[in-house]
Amino acid sequence: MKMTKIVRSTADIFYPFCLIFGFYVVAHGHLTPGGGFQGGAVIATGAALLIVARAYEDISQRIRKNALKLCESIGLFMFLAAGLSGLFLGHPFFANWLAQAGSIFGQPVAWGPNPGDLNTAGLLPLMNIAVGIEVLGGLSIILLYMISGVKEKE
Amino acid sequence: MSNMISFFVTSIFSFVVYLLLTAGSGSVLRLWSSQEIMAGAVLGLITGFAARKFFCSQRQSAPLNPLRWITAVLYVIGPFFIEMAKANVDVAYRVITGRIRPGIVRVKSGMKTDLGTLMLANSITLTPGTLTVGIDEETNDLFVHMINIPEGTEARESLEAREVFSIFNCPAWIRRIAE
Amino acid sequence: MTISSIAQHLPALLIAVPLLTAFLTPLIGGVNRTLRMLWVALGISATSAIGLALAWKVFTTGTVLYVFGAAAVGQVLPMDSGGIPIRIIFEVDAFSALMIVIASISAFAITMYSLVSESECSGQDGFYALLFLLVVGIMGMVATGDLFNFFVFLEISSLAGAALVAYRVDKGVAVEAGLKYALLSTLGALCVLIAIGLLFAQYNALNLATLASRLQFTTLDKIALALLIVPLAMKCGAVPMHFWTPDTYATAPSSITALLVVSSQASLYGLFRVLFSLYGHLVQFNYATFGWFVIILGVLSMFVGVTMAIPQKDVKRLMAYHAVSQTGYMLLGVGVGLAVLGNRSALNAYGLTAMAGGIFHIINHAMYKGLLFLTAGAIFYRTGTRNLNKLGGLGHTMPWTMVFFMIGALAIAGIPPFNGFASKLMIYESVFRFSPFLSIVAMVVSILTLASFVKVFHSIFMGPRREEFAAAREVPAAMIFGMALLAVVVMLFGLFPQTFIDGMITPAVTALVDRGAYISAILGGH
Amino acid sequence: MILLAIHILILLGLIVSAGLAVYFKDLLSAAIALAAFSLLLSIEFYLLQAPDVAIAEAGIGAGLTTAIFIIAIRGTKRFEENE
Amino acid sequence: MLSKILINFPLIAVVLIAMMGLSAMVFKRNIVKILMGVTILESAVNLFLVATGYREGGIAPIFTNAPSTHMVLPTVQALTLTSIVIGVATSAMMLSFAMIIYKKYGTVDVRKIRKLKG
Amino acid sequence: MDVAWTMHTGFGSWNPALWLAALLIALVVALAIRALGRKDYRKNSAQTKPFISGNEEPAHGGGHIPASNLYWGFLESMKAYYERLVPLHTGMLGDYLVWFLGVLAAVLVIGLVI
Amino acid sequence: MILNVLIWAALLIGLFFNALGVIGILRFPDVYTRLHADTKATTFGSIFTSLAVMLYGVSQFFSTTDGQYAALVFHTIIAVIVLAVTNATGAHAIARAAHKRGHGPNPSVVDRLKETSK
Amino acid sequence: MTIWIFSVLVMVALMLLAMIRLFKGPTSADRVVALDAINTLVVAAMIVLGVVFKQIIFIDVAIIYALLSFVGTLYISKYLGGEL
Amino acid sequence: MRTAFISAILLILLGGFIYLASDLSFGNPAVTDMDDYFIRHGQEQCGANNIVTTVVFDYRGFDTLGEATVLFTAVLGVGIMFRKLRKGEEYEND
Repeated sequence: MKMTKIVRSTADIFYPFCLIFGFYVVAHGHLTPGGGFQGGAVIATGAALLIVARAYEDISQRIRKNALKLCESIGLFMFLAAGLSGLFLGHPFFANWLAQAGSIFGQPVAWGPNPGDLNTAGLLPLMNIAVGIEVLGGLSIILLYMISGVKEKE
Repeated sequence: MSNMISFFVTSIFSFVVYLLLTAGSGSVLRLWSSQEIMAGAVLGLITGFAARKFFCSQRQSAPLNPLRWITAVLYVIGPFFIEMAKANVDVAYRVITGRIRPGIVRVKSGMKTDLGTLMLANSITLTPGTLTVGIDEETNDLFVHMINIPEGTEARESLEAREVFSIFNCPAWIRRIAE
Repeated sequence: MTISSIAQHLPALLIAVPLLTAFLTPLIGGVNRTLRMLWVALGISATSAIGLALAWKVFTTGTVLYVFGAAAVGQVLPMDSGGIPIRIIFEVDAFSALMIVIASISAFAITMYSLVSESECSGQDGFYALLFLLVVGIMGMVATGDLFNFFVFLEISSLAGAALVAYRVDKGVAVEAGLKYALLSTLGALCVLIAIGLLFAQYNALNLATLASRLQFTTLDKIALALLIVPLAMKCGAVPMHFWTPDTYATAPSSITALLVVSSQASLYGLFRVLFSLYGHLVQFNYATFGWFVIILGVLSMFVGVTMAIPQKDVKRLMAYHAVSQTGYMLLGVGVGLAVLGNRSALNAYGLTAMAGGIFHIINHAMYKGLLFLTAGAIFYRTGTRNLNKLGGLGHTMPWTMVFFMIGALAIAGIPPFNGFASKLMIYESVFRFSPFLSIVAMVVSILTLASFVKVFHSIFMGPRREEFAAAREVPAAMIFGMALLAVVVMLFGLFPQTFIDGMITPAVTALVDRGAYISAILGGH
Repeated sequence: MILLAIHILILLGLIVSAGLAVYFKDLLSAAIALAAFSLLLSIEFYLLQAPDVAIAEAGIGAGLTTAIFIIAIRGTKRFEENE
Repeated sequence: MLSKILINFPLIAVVLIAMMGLSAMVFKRNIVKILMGVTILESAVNLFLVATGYREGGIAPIFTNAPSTHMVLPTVQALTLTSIVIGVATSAMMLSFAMIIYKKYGTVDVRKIRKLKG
Repeated sequence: MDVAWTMHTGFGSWNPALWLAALLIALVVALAIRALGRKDYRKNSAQTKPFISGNEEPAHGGGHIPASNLYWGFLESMKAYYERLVPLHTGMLGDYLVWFLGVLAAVLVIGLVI
Repeated sequence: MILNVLIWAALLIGLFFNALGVIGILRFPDVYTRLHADTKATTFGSIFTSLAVMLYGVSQFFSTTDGQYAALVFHTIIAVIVLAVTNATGAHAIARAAHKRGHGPNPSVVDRLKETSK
Repeated sequence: MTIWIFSVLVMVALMLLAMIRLFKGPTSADRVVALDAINTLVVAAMIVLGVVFKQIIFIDVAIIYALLSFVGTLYISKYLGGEL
Repeated sequence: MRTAFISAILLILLGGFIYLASDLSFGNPAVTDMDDYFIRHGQEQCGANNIVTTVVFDYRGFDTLGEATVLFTAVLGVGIMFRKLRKGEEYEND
């Protein structure tokens, strides 16, 4: 059953807020506290907010399980590919070969609470993004599955 | 078409929030770096795509008008804050003396949109001795728990929203912002 | 990517290839069934090939090190770190390579088998992905040289194992077993994590070799030792903590049970690694105490396991108790080696042989117990029951299964010329020099094993045809292939034992006993 | 010194809320106590200068774990049986 | 002695919390309650890991202000992150097991969930 | 013999090839003995009919002994042992945890005392 | 100087209202009145402590012209907004749940919601 | 400067006081109220602690906290209202 | 009887762990060479200000892969639990 209009409106307003805040945490993982896991968890909590505010039948139509599964697999694949990418260039597995490489990526980073240089640190932001995608898919699909287990019992 | 509008509204909202979050990172306007603005634009578009069905679900054009945003800010730091301070003094008085006369009354909201109802409900919850307990989904009437019902009020079928607030006409402000 | 560069990155590929297969299986399985089968077969072939190639490299050229994320391949210690390893290092020595061989062969046979045996169930994408994750967990546990990494892979194998145990929901019984397994594994893993925290707080290192070189054996280290060995002994099914074993092995799909045996042996690997490479050869380390601890665990496991097996009615539950009992042999053999580790002459006289017997038994047990579980699965596949009282007369219709079962049963009972006999002989003879009583117990257990398998053979295959199993016929070719592979390995190990002992077992024993070499492979010097 | 006092107070709160989570027979109350435990644990991480861990504990411990437990209580039953 | 307890109070609190988790696991009979015990135990272990890496007066290992090397140890925080995610994954899986068990058996009492015995 | 066939245990040796040879010889002897059997054996006659204690075999596999009856004597003689051991396997999750923690406590005590 | 006094005042007011809120939670007779204390007093107190932080940030921003203090102010504003909205909505959700559960307001002089839901 | 850390101390003490209601609360709803109060206090304490430690970025934790514990409260109240 | 036995076990564990807790010294780790390396070189080698992130994704990135895999495993496990079973897929053990 859905909750009241007040809760639903709040959830609707906070859902993009959760998303953008999660993206902020993921994108600044190498500069400020946070990273892929934390940001993914924030975004997944946004999904949890939607799930709790609406009825299951409504939400299962709007959020597709298959899309989330795809998110998860793609995120993991990206993470693994980022690790494996060094192999083709003669570096070991998980070598951060892009750091300090000099071109668009890999400039040295400045001090400061938020220096604003998102493209430093080589592979780390890419890995952060990959893990963020994976975690948001994984955690929200766990919630969806468990709620479906409750609902389909009756 | 309305789909596009809600998409852009959500994106702009996200972009503003992102800029607030990343303030103090660089030299544009002494606050932002160019990279942050670019990343914010991209992430705002993504968020707009993902959340467009939720943020502006009922085709309301209220958030589009920048004047309303300014009114909202004024409302929050002006009437709302004073009401809230008064509410807290009231609650403090009740906490210390323990003199309460609680009950749940029906309040006619007169709001038509969800956003207005939300703002009114939250304003009521945060202001004098009142707490929104329930809502009538069709008429948007609120059921409000009051910590101190004035004598004689409990016999009335429903109250006007204006009567819940003491000094300012908050419902009018909200109507100006959200409808 | 040339051949030589692939050879350089074998330890990384050992984890990456099955992981890649697992990650993409849900995507590919959504497309087409046949495509998924091909993908799974391809993935397991590549994984096994990489595992065997890595083991070959280790057995021919010595310990292989792989540093994840180093600036250059082969740079173990960074220049400016003051001689300490700061990254995760895979240290694959001969003992690890032996375990990798076991895992590769078993995983290959089991996956081929399960391509057919699980084809009737729903949710196969998850099944195959979890199968690969279990393989990843096992491979990572045996290959890693980093304590926290070991914990992570322990969790992967535990969780994947628990999910697979509960795969056939079976009116909740399998889920019950899965819950038990998951909860005990979690508790054990948390104990391991506390031990890691203790060691890290004192020595600020996670690398096994660095920790070993810095260990002082303070009281905190003793607590850490207890917190490390008890969970690992629990995970390998030693007796006072073996209760999860029959529940889990009995209800899991048969192919998974065969892989869970390997997974529990990976825990056994961890136990030996902690006892020998991390704590062994310390001056204050009391070999006799911990040696006898392992020996007592082993003897209890042997005896209780086999006696509990005899009255069982469920064929897989019976085999599970035998798995407990056979684990006792390994613990006994290696425990005798540990007990005399400080005594050079006794070690050379019989300790090394006992350890060789114990370690040879690991690989033998994985092969024949896997074979037995696969035959049990084949019987279940055709008849739909595991109850010995209901079965009978299947020898008429399932001759190949009968032959494979017979090979496995004779091997587990220690009948020559199968492989069980070779390792058991080594254990008997060397343990007799240590303590005749233990040796006699081991022989009695072997006899009881034979007795209980006679019962199983009689109940399943002997007797006239039964009406209710008239439709039962021989299982499909892929399942026969999986069983035949393991049977061939069993025969090979039994017929040419010395080749394998010289090539694989003795280097493994040397790697296990020689703690200095393990440390100096990473830190250099010594 | 005041920092140490804060530490000790929060740890006392942690112990009390863990005890409450174990003590309550009503599983919903236990879940609430668990959420409070998670909250206090997060501020303890914060005090120990681990903001990354505090964020992770906040997101996963307070939000999602509570949700998962509540769903599981809904899927089973709310009260522990007595002896 | 008292000063030692005061200084080491976080660690002693960790031990007490862990014991509460363990006692919930051992004495309680409801599976969900047992899993709450597991969660408490996991949290205690996480707190222990972070506490071992704390340095008196150290700052968080993030370079925000002027460079300083007196930071708390970063490795344990990384380990704890890993451990938290593993914990939530384990809890979610075991709770879904508990839900299925309730569906099939009609009870979540561990003394009644014993079809596998002997 | 070839070295690959011989296993040295440190105290003696074991040779599967020799054992196989012995097995072959035994097989040959067995076949020889079989060849000395009666020549008037016929298939599908009363000669091949199985009898149990002088009675005809019951139909439909009724003569097949169920597994649980097979080691009745053994179980009966070890009754005292089994009556102690089997109840320990209660199947209860709490007991499993208690056993684990008990062994942990025991090892802790042993390790700290010695 | 004046800013310092303001900061002190804001902090003390915030603490006072926080304390009142908690005392109200302990003293009031039923769920709804406790929610009054919770949502109003505690939120108001937190707003005032955050206001102190904002004042501090503003004063530092104008004295040092360091961009990070702007970040401090903005982040605190966002935290306060989020806190206020979530607290109000959460209070509503709790009150409604308690009412649906059947915990009527006690003591009360009138209960219109109960009359309509019948 | 000690005023900041002192106010944190007061807030933590208030959290412990609120825990009394968590313990006593006759109904689950009362406990949720106490949880909500603790949650608000934690957020306030985190914001102030950000100033104490002179770490601006620590405020992020407070935002995430205010955002996410709300979800927990909603789940609890949804279950309590019998709507989950 | 059972309760007393379990309590004894828990008390022994409590004693051991209390000893453990009082033997370590909080706030003053004895050896810190590995972490000092991370703090000194983490920023210049990886170009990230957050040392925890460098440890999580660079120095110990392989652990993180394992962690992500654990989450994937749990998702698969939960998915397998709540899948729709075919008819006749369940057997009763006896």
